[in-house]
Amino acid sequence: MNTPVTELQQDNADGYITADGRKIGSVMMDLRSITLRFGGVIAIQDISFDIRQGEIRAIIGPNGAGKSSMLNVISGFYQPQQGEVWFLGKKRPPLKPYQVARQGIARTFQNIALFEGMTVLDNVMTGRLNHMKTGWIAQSIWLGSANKEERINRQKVEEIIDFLEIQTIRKTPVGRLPYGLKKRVELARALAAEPDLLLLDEPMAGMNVEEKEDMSRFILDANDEYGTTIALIEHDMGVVMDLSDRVVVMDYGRKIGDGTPDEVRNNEEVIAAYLGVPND
Amino acid sequence: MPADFLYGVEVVLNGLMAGVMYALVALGFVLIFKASGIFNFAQGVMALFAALTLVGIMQGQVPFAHLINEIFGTEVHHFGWEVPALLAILLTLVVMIALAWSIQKFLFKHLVGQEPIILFMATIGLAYFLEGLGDLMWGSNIKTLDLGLPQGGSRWIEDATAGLGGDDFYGFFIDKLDLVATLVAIVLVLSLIAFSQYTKHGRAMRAVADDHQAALSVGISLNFIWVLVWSLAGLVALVAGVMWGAKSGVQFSLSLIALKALPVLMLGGFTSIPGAIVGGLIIGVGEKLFEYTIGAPFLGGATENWFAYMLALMFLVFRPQGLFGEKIIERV
Amino acid sequence: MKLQNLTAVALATALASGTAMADLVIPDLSYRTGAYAAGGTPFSDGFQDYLNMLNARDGGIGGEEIRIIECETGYNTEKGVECYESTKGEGALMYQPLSTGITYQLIPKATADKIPLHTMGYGRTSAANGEVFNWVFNYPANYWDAAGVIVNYLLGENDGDLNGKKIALVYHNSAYGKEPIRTLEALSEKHGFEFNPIAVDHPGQEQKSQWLQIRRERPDYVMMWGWGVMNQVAIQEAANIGFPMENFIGNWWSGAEHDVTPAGAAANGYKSLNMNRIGDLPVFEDIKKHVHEAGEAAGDGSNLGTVLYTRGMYAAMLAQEAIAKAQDIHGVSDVTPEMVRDGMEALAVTADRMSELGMEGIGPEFSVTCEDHGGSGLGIVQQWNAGDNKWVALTDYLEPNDEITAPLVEEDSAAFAAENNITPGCYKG
Amino acid sequence: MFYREAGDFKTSYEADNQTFPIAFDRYRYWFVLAVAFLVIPFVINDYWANALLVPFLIYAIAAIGLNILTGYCGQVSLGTGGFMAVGAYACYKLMTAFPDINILFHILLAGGITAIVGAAFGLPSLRIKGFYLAVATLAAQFFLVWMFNKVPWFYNNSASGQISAPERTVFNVPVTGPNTEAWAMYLVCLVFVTLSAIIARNMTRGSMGRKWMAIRDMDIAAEIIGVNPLRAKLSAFAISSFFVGISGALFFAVYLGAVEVGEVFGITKSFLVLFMIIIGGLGTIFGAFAGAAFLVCLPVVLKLIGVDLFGWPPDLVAHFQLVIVGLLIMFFLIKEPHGFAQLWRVAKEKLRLWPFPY
Repeated sequence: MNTPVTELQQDNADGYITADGRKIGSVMMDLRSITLRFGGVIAIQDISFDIRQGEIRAIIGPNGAGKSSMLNVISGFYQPQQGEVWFLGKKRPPLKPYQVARQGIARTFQNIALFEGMTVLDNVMTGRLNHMKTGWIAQSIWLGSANKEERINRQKVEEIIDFLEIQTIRKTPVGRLPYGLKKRVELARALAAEPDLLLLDEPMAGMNVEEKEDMSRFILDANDEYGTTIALIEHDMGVVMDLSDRVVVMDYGRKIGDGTPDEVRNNEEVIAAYLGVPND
Repeated sequence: MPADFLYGVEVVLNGLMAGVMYALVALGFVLIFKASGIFNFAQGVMALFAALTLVGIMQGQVPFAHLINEIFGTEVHHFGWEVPALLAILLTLVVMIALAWSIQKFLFKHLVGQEPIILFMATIGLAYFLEGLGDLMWGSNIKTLDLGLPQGGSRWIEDATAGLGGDDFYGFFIDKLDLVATLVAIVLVLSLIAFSQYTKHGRAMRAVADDHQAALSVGISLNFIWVLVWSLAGLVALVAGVMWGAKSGVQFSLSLIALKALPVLMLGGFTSIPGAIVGGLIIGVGEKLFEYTIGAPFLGGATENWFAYMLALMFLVFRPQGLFGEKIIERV
Repeated sequence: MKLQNLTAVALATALASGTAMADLVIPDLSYRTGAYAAGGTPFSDGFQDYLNMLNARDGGIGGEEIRIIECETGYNTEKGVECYESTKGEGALMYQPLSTGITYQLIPKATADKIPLHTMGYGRTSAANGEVFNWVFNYPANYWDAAGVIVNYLLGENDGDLNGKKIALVYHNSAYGKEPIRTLEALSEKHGFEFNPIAVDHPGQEQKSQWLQIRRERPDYVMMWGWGVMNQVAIQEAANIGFPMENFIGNWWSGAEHDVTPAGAAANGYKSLNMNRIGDLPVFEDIKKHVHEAGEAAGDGSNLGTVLYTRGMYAAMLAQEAIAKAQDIHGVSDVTPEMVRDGMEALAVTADRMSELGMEGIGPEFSVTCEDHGGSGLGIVQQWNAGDNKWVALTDYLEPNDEITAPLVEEDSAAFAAENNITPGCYKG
Repeated sequence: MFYREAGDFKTSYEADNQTFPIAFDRYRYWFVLAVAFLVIPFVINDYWANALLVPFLIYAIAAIGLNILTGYCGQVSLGTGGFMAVGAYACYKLMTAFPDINILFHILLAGGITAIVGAAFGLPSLRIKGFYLAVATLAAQFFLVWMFNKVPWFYNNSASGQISAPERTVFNVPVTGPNTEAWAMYLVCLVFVTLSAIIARNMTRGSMGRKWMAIRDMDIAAEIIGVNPLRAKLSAFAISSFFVGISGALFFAVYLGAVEVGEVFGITKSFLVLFMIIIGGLGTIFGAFAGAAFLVCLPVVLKLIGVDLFGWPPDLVAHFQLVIVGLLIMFFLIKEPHGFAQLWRVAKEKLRLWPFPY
C-alpha cells in the first residue's frame, strides 16, 4: 500500500479527476517516512503520504492512532525525529509553528482553541494577521495605512462571516457561544487566513446531525469556492466517505491504508482495525 | 585547611539554615496552592497576625483596646493576667482556625470557579484586611515574643571546630535558634506528611489537590477540605511567625518575609512540599554564598534580595518545569 | 470620572466642617502605621502631648491657642506630599516631616511656599548652610555630626588614638544609611582607622551574611545607621555572634527602647547616640496632669518618658521657642510662617531656659544664625541597661568634628545652589 | 432614553470599529476631554493637583502600560516599580546631561530607554509562564532598585543618593522644579495621559492588540495561527515599559521633584499598579483609569471622612482604612470579579435596554 516515492514524483504534474468532476492538481504536501516519538512512545512510525492541490484528504483511524500528532507535524507543532516534509515542491526545514502558518497552512483544533476573551469578529480577524503588515508606529496613531489595512481585511473577514452565516454573533465574546457555533467560528478563523492548505481536526466531533450537515456544506463550499486544499481528521465514517477524495488510515502510529474511500472501505486491514479482529 | 575555605563552609551551613527559615514561609503558600489553586498573597500577613495574636494572648492584652477606649472613653489595656505559652499557642491556633473558617465562608465560597488571578486578587484584599485588623486588635508597636527559645551562637560547636583552621579561624558559627527552627521544620513537615498519608482527612486533602471533580464525586466535602487547608496554612504561618518574630520582635515587617519565600516557590514549584524545602535550601545557600564570594567583596554588598530571584530565574530559564516537575509535553 | 465627583463632594463636606480659626497651626506628620510605626508613634505622642499641655496650662504660646493637625504619612513619600498640601492651606507655621524622603520632597516645595521646615537629626545634612537653604533648619544636630561625635567618643575611649583600629558601619541601604559614609571616610583618613561599610538591604530581617562577615573580620567597633526592623535584628545578631555589645554603637535613630527589648538580656551594654537627654523631667508631671489625666493623651499614653517620646517633646519645645521668638521679634502673637522662620533663625536655647521649661539639659545649648541652621551638633552616648530596662547616659554632650564636616556641607550645598540657581545669602524677606 | 444604538446605523467599517460606537458615549468622551483640558486647569489648586489629580494621571499611565502587558498580553509583571525607576533615572540623567533640550523629549526618551530595559527583562517570558513569570519579574524589580541605589553614576554622585529635578520649562512655563504651578503640572500629565490612552487604544484594537490577546488567551493556538510569540511578548514588554517609563519620569520630574529609589519605586509600587489594573479591569483602557482613581482617591476620601468628619485619631483611621480597602476589594470581587470596567459595561448594557428589563 505504501506508494513508492519514485512513482509519486512522476505523478507530480498530472493529478487526477474526481468522481464529481473536480480537477485535482499536483502534490502540494508530501510527507516522507515520518517518525515521531515522545520519549519511548512511538506516536507515528514511518508514515508517508501526500496531499494534492485542491483535494479533500481525510485521515482516519481509531483513538490514539496518531492522527492528531500527524496534523501537529504538518503544522510544525511537533518536529518529527525522522522523515521529511515537502511542501510546494521544496523540502521544508524545521520551522516554528508560526513560520509554517505564514507559508499558508491554517488549522482548527480537536478541542476548540479559540481566544475566549475576544469577540467573534476579533477571533476571525486574528486569522488575517499574516496579511496585515503595517508597523507599530502607523498602528499607534491609527492613520493612513493602518486604517486602510484594517478596512480591507475587515471586508475579507465579513465575507467569511457571511459565508459561514455567523453575522448575528459578530460582536459576541466567544466564551459565551455554544459548542457548535464555536466550531464554526474556528473554521472562520482558519478560512480567514486564506490558506493554501487547511487542516481540520475533527471538525464535527460532538455535533448533532443538522450541525454536521451544515459543517459538511461549509467544508465542501470552502474547497469549491476558495479552492482550498483540505486535510481533515474525522470519526464519522459517513461524513468521511462523502466528503473526501482520498483517505489515509492509521492505526497504532502506522499507516494501514491509503486510497479512495471505496478502496479504503474494502481494505481488509482497515476493516480489521475498526472491527477489532483478534490480532490485538 | 585555609580559613577562607572554612568560612565558606560556614556560610554554606548558615545558608542551609536560612533556607529552612525561607522554606517555613514557603510551605504555607504550597499547602494552599496545591489544594485550591490559590496563590495566597496574604500568607506573610497571616504569619504576622498569628504572631501578634500569640503575643497578645500571652500578655493578656485586651483586643481592640485602642478602639474601645476611643469610643467609650475607657482606659483598658490589659486583663491583668498572663497566659502560659503552651495554652496561648493553642488559643492562637483556635483563632487561626476560626479565621480559616471565616475566609472560606465569607470569601472563597463566593468565588468558586473563578480564574486564578481573581482568587489571587481576593487574597490581596485579605492581606489588607488582616493587616488593618491586626493593628486594630493588638496595636502597631513592636512586641517582644518570649517563648524561651534559645538564642545565640552555639559555643560548643564553635569551640569544637575552632581547631580546624589556623589562627584566623574562630570555629563555625551556628545559631541555636536556627537549629531549633530546623528541628521544628523537620517535625512540621514529617507530621504534615504523616497527616496527609495516614489520616482520612489527609487523604481527602490529597484527593482534592489531585482533582476537584473526582474528589467531589467520591463524596469529599470541598468546603471542609479548604477550611482544613487554610487552618494548616495558619498553623504554618504561626510557626514561621514565631521563628522570625523571635529574632526581630513581632512587628509589621514580619509580613514582608513573604518576599523571601517567593523565589523559593519559583524554584521548588508552587505545588511541591519537597520542592519548597529543597528550593529553600538552594536559595539560602546560593544567596549567602554569592554575597560571600562576589557580592560583598566586589559589588558593595546587599545583593541577597535580588540574587535570590536571579538564581531562581536562571534556574527556570533552563528548567521551566521547576525542580521536581516533569518535562512538560505541550498539547493542543 | 464618576469617582472624582464623589471625592469632590466628600472633600467639600470635609473642608466645610473644618474650622479656620486664627490660631497657631502646627501640623504633625506622624506615622503610626506601616513598617516604622514603632518609631513614629512615641515621637508623635511626645510632640502632641507637649503642645496640648501648653494649650491646657498656658493657653498656647504667647496667649495664642495652638492647633495641631495630625496627618498620617505611613513614612510614605506620596502620603507625605498629600499631608503637606492638605495642611498648608490651613495656615501651617512650620513642618516637621519626620522622614528623610519626605524632607527631600518638601525642601523645594516649602521654599517656594515660604514655610519653614525643621528636620532635627535627619533630612538633608547640608541644609545646615542657611545661606543656601533659607527655609530649612536641621538643628540641633545632623548625621555628619553624629558620625563625628561617635568617632570623638571612640577617641576618648582609646586615649585619643584610633590608629590601626578596625571600625565597621552597618547601614540601611538607602539615602539615610549612606549619609555618614563620606564623613567617616574622611575621619578614617584623619585618624588612621580602617573603615568598612556593610550594607543591609531593606527591610533587614535577614542579616546573617553581614554578621558572619563582621564575625570573620573582627572589627574593634561597629557603628549602625539603622531604622525599623533592621535595628532589632542587628542587635540580636550582634548578640548571637558574641560581639561585645559595648563596642556596638548605633546612631540616634537606632537607640530607642523598642530597638533593644526584643533581644532581651542579650542587648545589655549596647550603646547609641542621643541628641537629647533622657530620664525623668519635671515637665512630665505637667503633661500627666494637664493632658493624660484629662484623657487627652495622643495615642495610648504609654510612651511617656521613652527616648523617642522625649525627642518628640523636645521637637515641640523647639517649635514653641521659635514661635515665641517670632512673636517677640515681630510684636504680634498671631504669627505667619515667614515670621516663624525669623524666629527659628534667631533661636537661642540656653541652659536656663531649658530648666525654666522643666526640661533641664534636654538638649545642648545652641543658637541659630542666618549662616548656620545646623545647631551645635552635640550628642550624648547612652547605654542600654537590660536589668533595669532603661537607657543610661554615659557622657555629657560631646563635640562633633566640625573641621571635617564643614567643608562637606559647603561642597554639597554649593552643588545644590548651582543646580537650582540659588545665590547664597541671608533671607531678606 | 438617549443611550441607544438603534437608529445609529454604521455605514462603513471604520464607523463600526470606532472606540465609542454609541453616540452618547462619544459626546461624553468629548465632554470629559473638554472639561479636563479647558475647565480644570483654571480651577485647580495645589491640593487638588498634588494630592489627587497628578498622581491619578501618572498612575493611570503606569496602569495603561501594565494593562498592555498583563491585561492584553497576559504576562503578569511585578517589576513595574523597577521600570518606573528606570524611567525616572533615565529622565534625570538626560535632564542634567542635556539641559538645553526640551524636557518633553527627555520624558519620551526615558520611555524609550525603559522600553529597551523592559524588553530585555521580558526575555525569560518565552520560557516561564504564569505566576512563575510574575515572580521572575521581581528579579528585575529588586535588581534595578539595588543598582540605582548602588551605582553613584546614576545619581550624579550626590552625597545622599537622592535625585532631584532641576527646573525645566515648556514654552517658558516651568513644569519641573519648585516653582511649577499646579495647572502646568496637571496639563503636562494630562497631555501625556491622553496621548498614552489614545496610542494604547489604537495599538490594542489593531493587529498588534489581537496578537497580544491571542497570546494571552491561548499561546499555543496563537503560535499555530501565525503569531510569533517572541515578537508578540517582547513587543508587549517593550511598549508596556515605554508607558511605565514615561509614568516613572513624570512621577519623578513633575510630581515628586525628588526621589529616593528604594522608597518611591520599591516593591509596593509594583503591587499597587497591579492592584489598580485588576480592580479596574484587566484588558481595558477604562479599567486603568478606574483602578488608578479608586486606589488614589479612596485613601484620601477615607481619611477625610474619618479624620475630618468624625474626628477620629489618624492612627485609628489609618488602621480602619486598611480594613475597609481590604473589605472593598473582596466585596467587589464577589460582586463583579472582572473589575470596574465590567461593572461599567454591565451598567451600560442595562442602560441601553432601559426601561425594559431584557
